[in-house]
Amino acid sequence: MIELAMVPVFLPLATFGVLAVLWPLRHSGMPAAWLSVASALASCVAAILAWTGAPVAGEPAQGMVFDWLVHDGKTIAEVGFRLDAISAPMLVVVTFVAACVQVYSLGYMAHEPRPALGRYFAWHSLFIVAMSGMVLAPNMLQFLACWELVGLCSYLLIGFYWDKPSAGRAAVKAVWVTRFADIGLMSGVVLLYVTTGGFAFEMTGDSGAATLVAALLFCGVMGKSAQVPLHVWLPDAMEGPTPVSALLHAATMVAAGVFLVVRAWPIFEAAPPVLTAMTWIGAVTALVAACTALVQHDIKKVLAYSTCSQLGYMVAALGTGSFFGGYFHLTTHAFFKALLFLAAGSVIHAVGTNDLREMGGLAKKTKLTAGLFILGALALAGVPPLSGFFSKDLVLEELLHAHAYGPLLICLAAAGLTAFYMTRVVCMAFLGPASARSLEAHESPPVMLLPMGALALTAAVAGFTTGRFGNDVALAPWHFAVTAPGVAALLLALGGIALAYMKYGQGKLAGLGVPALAAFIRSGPVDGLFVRGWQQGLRPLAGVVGWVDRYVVDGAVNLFGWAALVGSERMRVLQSGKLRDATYLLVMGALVVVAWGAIGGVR
Amino acid sequence: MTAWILFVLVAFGTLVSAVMVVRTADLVRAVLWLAASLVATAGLYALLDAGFLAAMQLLLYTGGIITLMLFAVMLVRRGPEAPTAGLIANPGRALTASLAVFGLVAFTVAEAGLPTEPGAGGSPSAKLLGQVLLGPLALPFEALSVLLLAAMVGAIALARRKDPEE
Amino acid sequence: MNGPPLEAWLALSAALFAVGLFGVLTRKNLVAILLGVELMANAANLNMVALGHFRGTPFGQAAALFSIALTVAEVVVGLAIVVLLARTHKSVDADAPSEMQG
Amino acid sequence: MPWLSITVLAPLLAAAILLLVPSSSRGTTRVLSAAASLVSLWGAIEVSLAYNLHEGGLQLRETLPLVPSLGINWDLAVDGWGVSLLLLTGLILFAGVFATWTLDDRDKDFYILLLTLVAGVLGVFVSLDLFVFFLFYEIAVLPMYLLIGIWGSTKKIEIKGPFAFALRRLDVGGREYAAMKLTLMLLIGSAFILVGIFALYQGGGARDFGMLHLAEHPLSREAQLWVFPALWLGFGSLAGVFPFHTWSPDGHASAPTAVSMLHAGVLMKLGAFGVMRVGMVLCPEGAVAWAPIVGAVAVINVVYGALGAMSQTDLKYVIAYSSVSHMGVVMLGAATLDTDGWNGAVFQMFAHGLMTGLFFALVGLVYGRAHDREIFRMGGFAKAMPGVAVFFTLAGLSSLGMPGFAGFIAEFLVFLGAWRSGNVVWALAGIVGAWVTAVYVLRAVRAIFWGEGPPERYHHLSDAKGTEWVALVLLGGCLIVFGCWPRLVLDAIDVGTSMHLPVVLQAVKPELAL
Repeated sequence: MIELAMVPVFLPLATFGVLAVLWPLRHSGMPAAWLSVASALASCVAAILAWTGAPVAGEPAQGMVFDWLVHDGKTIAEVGFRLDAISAPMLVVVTFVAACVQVYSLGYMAHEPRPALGRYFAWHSLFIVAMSGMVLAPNMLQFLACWELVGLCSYLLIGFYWDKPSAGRAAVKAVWVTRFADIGLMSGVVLLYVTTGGFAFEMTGDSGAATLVAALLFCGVMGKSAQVPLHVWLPDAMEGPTPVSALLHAATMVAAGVFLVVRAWPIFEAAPPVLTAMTWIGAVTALVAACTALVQHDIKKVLAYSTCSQLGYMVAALGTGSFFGGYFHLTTHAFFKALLFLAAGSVIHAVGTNDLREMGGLAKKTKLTAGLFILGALALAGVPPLSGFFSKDLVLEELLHAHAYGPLLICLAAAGLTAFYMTRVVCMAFLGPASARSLEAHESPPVMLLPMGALALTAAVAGFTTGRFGNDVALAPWHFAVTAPGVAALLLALGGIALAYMKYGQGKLAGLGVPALAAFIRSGPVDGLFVRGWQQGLRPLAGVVGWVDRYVVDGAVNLFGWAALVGSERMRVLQSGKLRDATYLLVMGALVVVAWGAIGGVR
Repeated sequence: MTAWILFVLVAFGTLVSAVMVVRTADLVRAVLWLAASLVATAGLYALLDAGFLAAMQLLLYTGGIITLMLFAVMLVRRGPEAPTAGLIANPGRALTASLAVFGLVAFTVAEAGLPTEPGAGGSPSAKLLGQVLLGPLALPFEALSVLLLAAMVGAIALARRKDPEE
Repeated sequence: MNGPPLEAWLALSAALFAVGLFGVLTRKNLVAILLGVELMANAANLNMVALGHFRGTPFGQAAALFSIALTVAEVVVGLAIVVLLARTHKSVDADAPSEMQG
Repeated sequence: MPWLSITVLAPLLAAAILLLVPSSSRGTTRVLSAAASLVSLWGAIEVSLAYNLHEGGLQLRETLPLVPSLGINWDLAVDGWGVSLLLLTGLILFAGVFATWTLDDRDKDFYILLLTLVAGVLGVFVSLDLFVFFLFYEIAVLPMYLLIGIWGSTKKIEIKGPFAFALRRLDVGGREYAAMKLTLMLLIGSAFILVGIFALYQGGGARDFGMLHLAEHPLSREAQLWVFPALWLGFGSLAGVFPFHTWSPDGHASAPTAVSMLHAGVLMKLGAFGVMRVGMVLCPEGAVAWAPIVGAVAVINVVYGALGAMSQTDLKYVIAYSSVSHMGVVMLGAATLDTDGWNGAVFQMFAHGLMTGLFFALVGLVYGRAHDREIFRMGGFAKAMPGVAVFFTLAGLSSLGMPGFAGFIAEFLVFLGAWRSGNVVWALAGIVGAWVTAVYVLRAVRAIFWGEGPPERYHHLSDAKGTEWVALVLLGGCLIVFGCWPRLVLDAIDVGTSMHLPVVLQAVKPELAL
């Protein structure tokens, strides 16, 4: 069983190795692409088989352990794989979405120059390796290592168009912000080792250390899963190609933070204060991101902020004390958000621009893309039959059970807003008058539509597979319709859709406070914080340190050199070669000696 | 009592001529003042009952060295340029040095508590000096002649004007 | 025989020596320096003779005699050098010859 | 087969033979130097294979009395640490020789000096006799003067700051200035070391210079309290300890490629190795009493070096400062007096050696083609030299501590050691230092390699050719191999640590007020 789970790690690793080393293959374009797609599909199949056979509870399947770090003869950390009820479903999600995106990329990236295409698919395979490695990590150290490797892949893939300066800056910004948060994560892992002597996911002993470790680990989560203050890198990450945004910055990578909490649940469970903090941070993120998404003109930026908002949902759900809601929302969100991104990709592919204002009336030209996009939007908004409704509702229910009323209200408001901005996008892009660009828009090739169809299927069906995620609570789907938060969420969603349709569909209802909100948000309060932090904080500090080192510490050293030079000039006078100076010195020397002898002698 | 007066007179003469040697700008006059000073010293030797030595002084010093000096001055005198001011930039330092030396010697002499009264046997006569020179000091005496010879040869070798064809 | 005591003689010779020293230090002309040296040598002789006289030993005078002979030799060689320098450096200034080579 | 002597003496022998080779025949010089470096590398590998990990301790011992009356003998032996650092030196030398394949002016002399320098380094890592240790230490330091003085490069530095008058008098930035400064500061350091060695020698009854003998007859506690700082500051000046690090930016910036590869890559490790092997092991009480200060200075080194690197716009200065920062991590690990800390410190020496070696090789290539080191004037080089761009990013990622590369393992172990030994602040400072490294490294990569295309004045850029690939592939490959399978070297290092650390720890007494 465990060998199946290892396929998603070693097969793409082999592909990456082959593509990296044999550059003629990499430069060959399509063959390299097909190799990578084949390995992605194979890993997906293997993951599904592993998932079906995964032990629901009890002893997790452990495999392929070789020790990595050694300490005084004993091994303290090893590399291995652990397949259990938590890692199996995540593996499926990762590999499935990755496979769909890779197939999609065949079409979307077709016009890229051949070496770039090879490079793109090589890094894609590396991403699957890193993500699977993290999902199957048996201990915290391997989790951290793969976590950083995932960050590396995001750096490489965001910066795929490295000749575009904005892409370069976005890639670097992503790494800076995530690694800034990883300071906390690494400290947490180190503290975990120091207190427990190992890197296991649970912490026996006093809860004080557990709270601290949990808090530190949560810092890492905030960075990678773009919680409010540290979410600034996500919108810029849209500089990468759309399939990358779909895979990394919508479905899998950003969910790594949430998965960390789920994976290390025993630690977080023993740290209630951290959990309450999570609910609040999650709720606030959900609301703020939803508002920001409302005013974006770039279709990918809207989806990016929407992901940010949904991540807030998941973190809030985890904060309630049971990881089931968060985890379930993570999987369903992965499916429909990936679908939305791919659909957005094919829209961009069709009209050649991201800007919503230049789109319109695409429904007629690209029926399938429009249909799939709308299906995804409805799933995201939480309309019943689709999976979004079930997972979002479960989150709200958990918030209610945990009596976290504040975050519950915020999340409900966010739910309404989500429906509102998704409908805005649908109206601006697909309905309404056709803009100049949409006239010559053309439907995307089947190789792009097929994966979108597969994702649409899962987005619709995922709601009913509640039974296999983390615990064996088999909740019947109809159970949700009757719960209070479920009904409230549904009403809000429908209201949001109606309002948005009226405003953007028919153009009535001007205002609604959106422009005021737009002005404030576009000023980028949080982003400005970071930019100022760099321009007024870190760079001048570095400048001062550099100046001090070059001219003060180094200056002091040169002072000795200067003193030597000047000193030697003074001494030169003594050997002027002039006769009389010499005699004078002779006399004075003799005088001193004689005086010393005389005075000494007499005494 | 007359010894004191004579001593003071001759001592004063010596000191004044010594100072004049140092102070006069013109070289020839300086040499002449030196001669005066040496003659005065010879007088002092006489006062110390060292008649033979006074004679030697007069003969060797004033006769030999002064004439040699005059020759040298004439030889090296370069055309009409005026005798450059003999004094150098910082006489102050030199003065302090000399006074310091004088003070030091005076201090040591005063402290040393030498026997003030002349020893027994008065001052040695020339005969006794001759016996000493050829007695215990015979070797240095002979060595002295070799030294004088060497000095002469050296001086000639140094100052000889090179023959053009060499 | 109550002439001036030994201290007076020694003080006189010290004074003479100091004047000679002053001469050596201040004069720019090489020959003048030699004059100064002469004075200092003379002072030393006086010192020796005075001591010899007060101690009643002939050695004082013998030493003085030797010293005179030495001074003669020294002046001879000194003047030879002065002449040589005058010829090579075209001047008798004490500060002219300050480089190592000729 | 006396492998140790062979490894150490091979470069010296080659240098001697090179003297006889006519300088006109470039071929033979290169072949001979490459052969010598190959022998050294092969020797290092043989030693690491022959070293039996279970037994541990000192092995492959070769002794030959040199001056019996003073107790000086040619006493080579290798412990866990020696094995890994020998391997590092072999790799860097091999890469260094190939990195200067294209050097043309006076290449014979260059190779002679380079080989002598490396022989010194190899000698230090394996010699047990303090006298011979110091002899090799000097052999390693002195050729630097000539290497930088003759083949170095000058750089205009504007004169300002409180000591401007002093800077005006010395032609700051010039290669003679850099060579002079580097050598003088290291020699001052070795003066301190000599004092320390003689103190130890006296303490051991002035009979034998051997480290084993001196370990059995340690100095009194009061003596150790001043001998250790002497050794620490002496070796520290080479390891770039804070106040004495200022030679590093100038020295490395002016040094030619292979020299800075070897210097930053291996020589700075000599200093840290000296502090640990001689300073801490032979003066345990001194080490324990001074550990907090060594750690505090190391923290300054890390953060100060990182910030210094960020403020630099000249590529070589950035890497030089980053070496200072990474050596700070090594000293931090050493100061923790903890198994993980020490393992991390020695592994960081190994990893950082590879990283800086690769970095300077790449900088040499970039400078060789673009003749410019100002980061922000360059741009878009990846189009013209993709290979160099890939390896530069690889070296950068390793230096910022990306897992899968050797850098992460080392820094992580050091932070573990620091936190476990109670100095939490050091660990946090180290982690923040790693983040700052990420900031300036990625900024440099983006500034130089990313962007539309090389500006017109760099039209003639070309990727690495032929032999230059050897250095890049070798070092880059090692970074990845030792990053994914650290046990290959970590086992040997761990054996070394478990041999030396107990000696220091049993000297742990309640620290007197210093």
